[in-house]
Amino acid sequence: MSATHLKLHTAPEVPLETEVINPTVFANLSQSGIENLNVMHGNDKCHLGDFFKVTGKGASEIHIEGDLSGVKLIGAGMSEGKISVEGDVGMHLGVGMSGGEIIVNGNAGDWVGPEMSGGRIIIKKNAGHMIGSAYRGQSTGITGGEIFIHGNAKNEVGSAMRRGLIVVGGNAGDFTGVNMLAGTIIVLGELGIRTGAGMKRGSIVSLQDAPMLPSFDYSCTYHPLFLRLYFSRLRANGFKRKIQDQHITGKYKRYSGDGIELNRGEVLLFAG
Amino acid sequence: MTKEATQTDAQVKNKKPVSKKVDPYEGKNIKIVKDATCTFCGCVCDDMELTVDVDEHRILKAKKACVLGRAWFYEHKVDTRPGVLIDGKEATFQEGVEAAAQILIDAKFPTTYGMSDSTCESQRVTVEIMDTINGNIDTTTSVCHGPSGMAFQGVGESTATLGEVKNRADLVIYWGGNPAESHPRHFTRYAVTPKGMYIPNGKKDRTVVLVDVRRTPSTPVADIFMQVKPGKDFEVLWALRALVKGKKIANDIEKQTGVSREVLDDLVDRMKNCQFGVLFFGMGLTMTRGRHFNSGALLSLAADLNEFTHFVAKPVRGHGNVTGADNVVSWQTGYPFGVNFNRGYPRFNPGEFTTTDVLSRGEADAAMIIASDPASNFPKAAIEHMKKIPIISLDTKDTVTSSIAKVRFAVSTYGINTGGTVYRMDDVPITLRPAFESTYPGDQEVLEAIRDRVKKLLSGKKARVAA
Amino acid sequence: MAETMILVPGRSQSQGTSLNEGKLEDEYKRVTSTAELNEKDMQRLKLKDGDKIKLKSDVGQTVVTCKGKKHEDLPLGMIFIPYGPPSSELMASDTAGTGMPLSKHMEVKVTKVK
Amino acid sequence: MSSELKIVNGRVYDPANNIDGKIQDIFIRDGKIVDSVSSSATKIDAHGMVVMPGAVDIHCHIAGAKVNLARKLQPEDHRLDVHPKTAHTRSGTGGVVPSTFATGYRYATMGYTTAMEAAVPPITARHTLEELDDTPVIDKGFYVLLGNNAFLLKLLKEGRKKEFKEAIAWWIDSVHAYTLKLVNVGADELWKGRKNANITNVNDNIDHYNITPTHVIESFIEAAHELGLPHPPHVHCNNLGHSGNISTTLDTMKAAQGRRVHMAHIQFHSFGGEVNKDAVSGVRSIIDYVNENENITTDVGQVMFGKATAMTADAPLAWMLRNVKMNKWINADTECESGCGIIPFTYQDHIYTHALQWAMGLELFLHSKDPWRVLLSTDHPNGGSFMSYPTLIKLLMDSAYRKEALSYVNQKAIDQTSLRELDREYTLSEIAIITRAGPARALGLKNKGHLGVGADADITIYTEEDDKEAMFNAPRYVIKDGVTVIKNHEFATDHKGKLLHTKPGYNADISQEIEPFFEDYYSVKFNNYAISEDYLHDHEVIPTHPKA
Repeated sequence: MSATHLKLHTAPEVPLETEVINPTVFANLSQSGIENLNVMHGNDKCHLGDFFKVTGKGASEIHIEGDLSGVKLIGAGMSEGKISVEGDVGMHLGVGMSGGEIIVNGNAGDWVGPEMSGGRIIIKKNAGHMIGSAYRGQSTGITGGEIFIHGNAKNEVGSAMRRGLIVVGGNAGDFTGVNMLAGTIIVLGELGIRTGAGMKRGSIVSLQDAPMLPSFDYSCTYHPLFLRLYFSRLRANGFKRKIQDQHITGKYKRYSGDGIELNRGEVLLFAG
Repeated sequence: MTKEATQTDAQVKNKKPVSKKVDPYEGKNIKIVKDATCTFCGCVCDDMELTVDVDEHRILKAKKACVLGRAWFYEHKVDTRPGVLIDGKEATFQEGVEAAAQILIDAKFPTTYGMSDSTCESQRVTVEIMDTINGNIDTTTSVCHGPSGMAFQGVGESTATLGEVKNRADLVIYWGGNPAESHPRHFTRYAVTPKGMYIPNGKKDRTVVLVDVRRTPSTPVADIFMQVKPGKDFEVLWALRALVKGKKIANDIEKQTGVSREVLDDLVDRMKNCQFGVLFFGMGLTMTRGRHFNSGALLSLAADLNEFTHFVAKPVRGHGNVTGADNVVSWQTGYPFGVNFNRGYPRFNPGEFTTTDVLSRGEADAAMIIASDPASNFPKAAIEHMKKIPIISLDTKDTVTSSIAKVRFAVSTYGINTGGTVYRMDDVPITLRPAFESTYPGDQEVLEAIRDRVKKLLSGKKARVAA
Repeated sequence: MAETMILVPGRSQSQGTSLNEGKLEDEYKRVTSTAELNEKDMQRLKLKDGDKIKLKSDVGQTVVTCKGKKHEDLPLGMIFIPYGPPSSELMASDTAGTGMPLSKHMEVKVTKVK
Repeated sequence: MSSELKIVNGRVYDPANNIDGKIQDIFIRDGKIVDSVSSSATKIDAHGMVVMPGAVDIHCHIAGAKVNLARKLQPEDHRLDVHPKTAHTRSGTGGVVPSTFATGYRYATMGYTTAMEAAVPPITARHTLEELDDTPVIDKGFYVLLGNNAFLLKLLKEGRKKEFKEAIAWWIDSVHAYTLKLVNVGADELWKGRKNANITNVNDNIDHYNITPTHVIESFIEAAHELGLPHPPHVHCNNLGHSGNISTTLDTMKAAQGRRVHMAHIQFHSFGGEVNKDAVSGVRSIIDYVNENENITTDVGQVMFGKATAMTADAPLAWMLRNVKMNKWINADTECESGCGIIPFTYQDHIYTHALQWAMGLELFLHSKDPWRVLLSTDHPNGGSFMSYPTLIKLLMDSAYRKEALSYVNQKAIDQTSLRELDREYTLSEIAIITRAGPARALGLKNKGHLGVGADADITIYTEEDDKEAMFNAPRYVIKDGVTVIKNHEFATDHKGKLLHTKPGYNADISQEIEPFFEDYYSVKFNNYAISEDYLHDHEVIPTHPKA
């Protein structure tokens, strides 16, 4: 499969905004056409070629190399194709994504995949705050798609999410699944505090015990069958080491909540 | 001046003729400023009576001022430091303006911060400068009640002006704040002791509750003191919300939070059955783990309580005009703080465009700091970055920030030397009555000069338009 | 021997009045580098008023003067200090997507400075 | 230096001067319309274009404390509708509650040159003035909320009508308002003082005051009449949004006793049916009354489908809406003066009540017999954004389009109305009346809403098109005070409009009555309350004509 390669040759001095790195935008563009795409370097209008060396051809896959931790909005609005990154990426990766796949072999900044409705984002190392979450003021977060973080994620994973799947291989920060409307969040490591605050529906699963808010009600310890399906899929997607057989066959404590809201959400904590 | 204002001034004079007894200020050129406004804290008390020594350029007496207000009025006197420093060397006003303008237009990610000790008139000019150069703008709100502003965007707010609290509130709750030391007249002028329309006996007609992690000088004012384990405010607020809604809560609530079920039930009972309740809250909520969710829990609790009675909530805002900064930035950009114009239109994202972040991450390549001192109270990483980039500072006194500034303007003090408008913590706009003239320009004057120079430099091909 | 305690910086009246005199003046520096501890914690750590202690967080450290507070006024394990440069030294810069660093609830290690 | 402009060959619609589509030239000198200009005047060739006076919005919410709260509340709405700067204009954000700059510029791009902010509590008037100063291009004024003012109610309770009138004048003058506004009279005291209760019957006594809302409304209308304000009180009736509220609305109109009154956003007050049951259209009884009584002017308050924001001094109403969806909600009490409620809202065409309201608004327009008194508004942003005016104009001018639109909405709602039988199409002249000449006349703005000699040179020039939505959406030229602000659809310069206010005369002794009340019950000093005139930027006093 053909791919366009971007290699960072000049590190940005201030944040660089590159929503043009998107297979649909690259389609039918020549190399120089790609180099001439507009990017914002702070308040300075520049071209992609000012920062990246462009080689290769074809738009269905974009491969990027370099320390992109100061580069924002990669894959914004992406609906098809694939972006793979060797290195760290900055904020707003895959914002508004509706299809395709982004793989980052490195760390990601805050706001991975906000407003996502489809597609998949995979981060091989750690990610920042607000993964798959709503922007401020919005009452609805992501409405579909999958986000897989292999390392740790920070606060507010999946805030206000309505549909979709978020998996964190390591630990999650505070307020995981806050104000969640529906959907599934699986944290293979530890949860922070105040998990599921204000959640209406949806499931939050963790392989570790966690402190629960006073408005969550312990209901039972049981073996949730549906987790088998999720876990076997996750094992096939790079989370094999973290998910042991006992997690698949074992029991989980079920808390229902948030009592302040509809009380139709659940938090499942592995109980052995 | 309007007809009736003149009239009222005349009446006041007629009622209270100048005393002819012993004059402690004999021989001095004395001016009395009535109904002046103290702009030190967010209380913005507008009932000051200032005795001003016109020749000496200082305030000798500030009647009705609290201990903070007196320090504010007495300590802002005439200064001898140079008006403008560039790289620590004295320079002319024009040279300062030129240097500042150059810094701003050369930068790719210029940011500005502060503005809470500044008039709305100055704040409007500041936003205009950043709009002109496609910069980034943030105010001290982001490290004050910024999280409350974010909570507000999520859940809204039931609120009231302070006069309504004075007239009606029979249950007054302070959460995570210490007004006795930070806003000394909050109790006496607005919320606890004053008599109001339906509170004829003042404090006797109110129940005062204080919630904090420690006893403070504010504690004695309270009828009920509820001590919460540090970092457990959210859990307590969440438990209260559940109880107000008649839902059950965990049995180990006392172990979790340090507050017993009995105390919670009693408070819920009082909140649901009062006539007009108010929850004031401070930075004990916004600056601790949970931040905006802590404020949001409190705002939601107040909203929930409206199912049973009338209930309002209000952040106790810090600096004199931090509320004005929120208002000005909001009406000009649509967002209250943390606004970025890089693309020729405002964007908002706390954590991305807020000052702590753009400095700590090393993103801003120039900064204009107006009437605040981030170099002394920001996280270390932010301060380190400030030392690497050109800083323009405008301040009434030397600070750590002004000492590292490339271009430093000494400016006069709002409310003491300059007029204008400020907004009290409850969004009520209040006018200023300056006491004496300073030898330094007001920040508005400096900012307007910078704006005009920036516009001039950018006219023509350098103009920054939307991208 | 370091002990972990919770540092709560806040406003105080003397901090408010002294900052009007000027932030580069001695009084402001004195006020913002005086930490209050529960007197029982002080006894246990063999500290008396005026002793210097070192506070260390994940990001920095600072030396301040300590002052005892009555047991009922300040919980065990808590240190109060007026905002200022010493408290900034200990503050982490992550704002968790809010713009607000955690400035009122910091875990610090406390050791007596000889 | 005098600047001259002439607009030639345009098809002019100037109903106030009985000009209905005549090809005629317009001459402008120094911001005013004149009868001739010199040969060196700048020329705009308006061949194939329609020339109208700049439009006037008689009732909208665009500036001040509550608007700014609603702005701050909705970052999600701004983010999706940015307003980039241009070489001449400032940036901002749009959405249903735009930033001040975006508000001014966007009104201009709709061909509007004047807009009136309809509800300002006096204690926050200074804030409103600051925002209006940052609202470019248009002229503007505001109506001050006095209907729940504790001091004024106290005077009425004591039967002191003379002092009541003086105090009203003091308040208008002190804050530089245009006229007064009454909202859900009497309800604030119940809302704040009786655990969120509301007035349900305008003939019940208000707590603590022993007077009825009807009496209060009647007294305000009488006082405004005697003060000779150019525009009568704007009345937001009690029971807004409640089924069966037509009886309240009729009682309120009758309370005017033949004196001039403006009924605000009357669509919201035209529900038939029974209280607490499904609403039906009660438009006929309301519009018949309006048609027959020339003392009444009204704006429709049309509901448009899509995003809106309820922002009102009627706090109980916002609370009612809040309890429908439990989303974010603002309540803001203003001491001694007002209440306020804000709630983001979306009107959806498949929902019965929303479709009914949409249809009721159209019914009001289509049954109106006097376009001079039934004026266009969406009560922006309560019924929808002012940006939807072109769509509304098309609904009124194009019955085929309207009938098609009818077929997409909740049919049960349409069944409750007479809309299917109505074939009326508004003419361009009638549109010019309900958007320009009518509001200007109702406001008593003699220099606006027409193109006669002496009028302000506020002019909109549209390319004539069959699609009236497209036509009204993008004027080719907008001229404000004789300055061509928009030229070939683009901003050619920035412009600052002015504040329009009144200065009713009064006996200065009244301030001695008011001051002690302030000391007791307000939290600001009396001396700092009135706004001095030198604080105002560009402004114009519109004369009053007091009755002897």
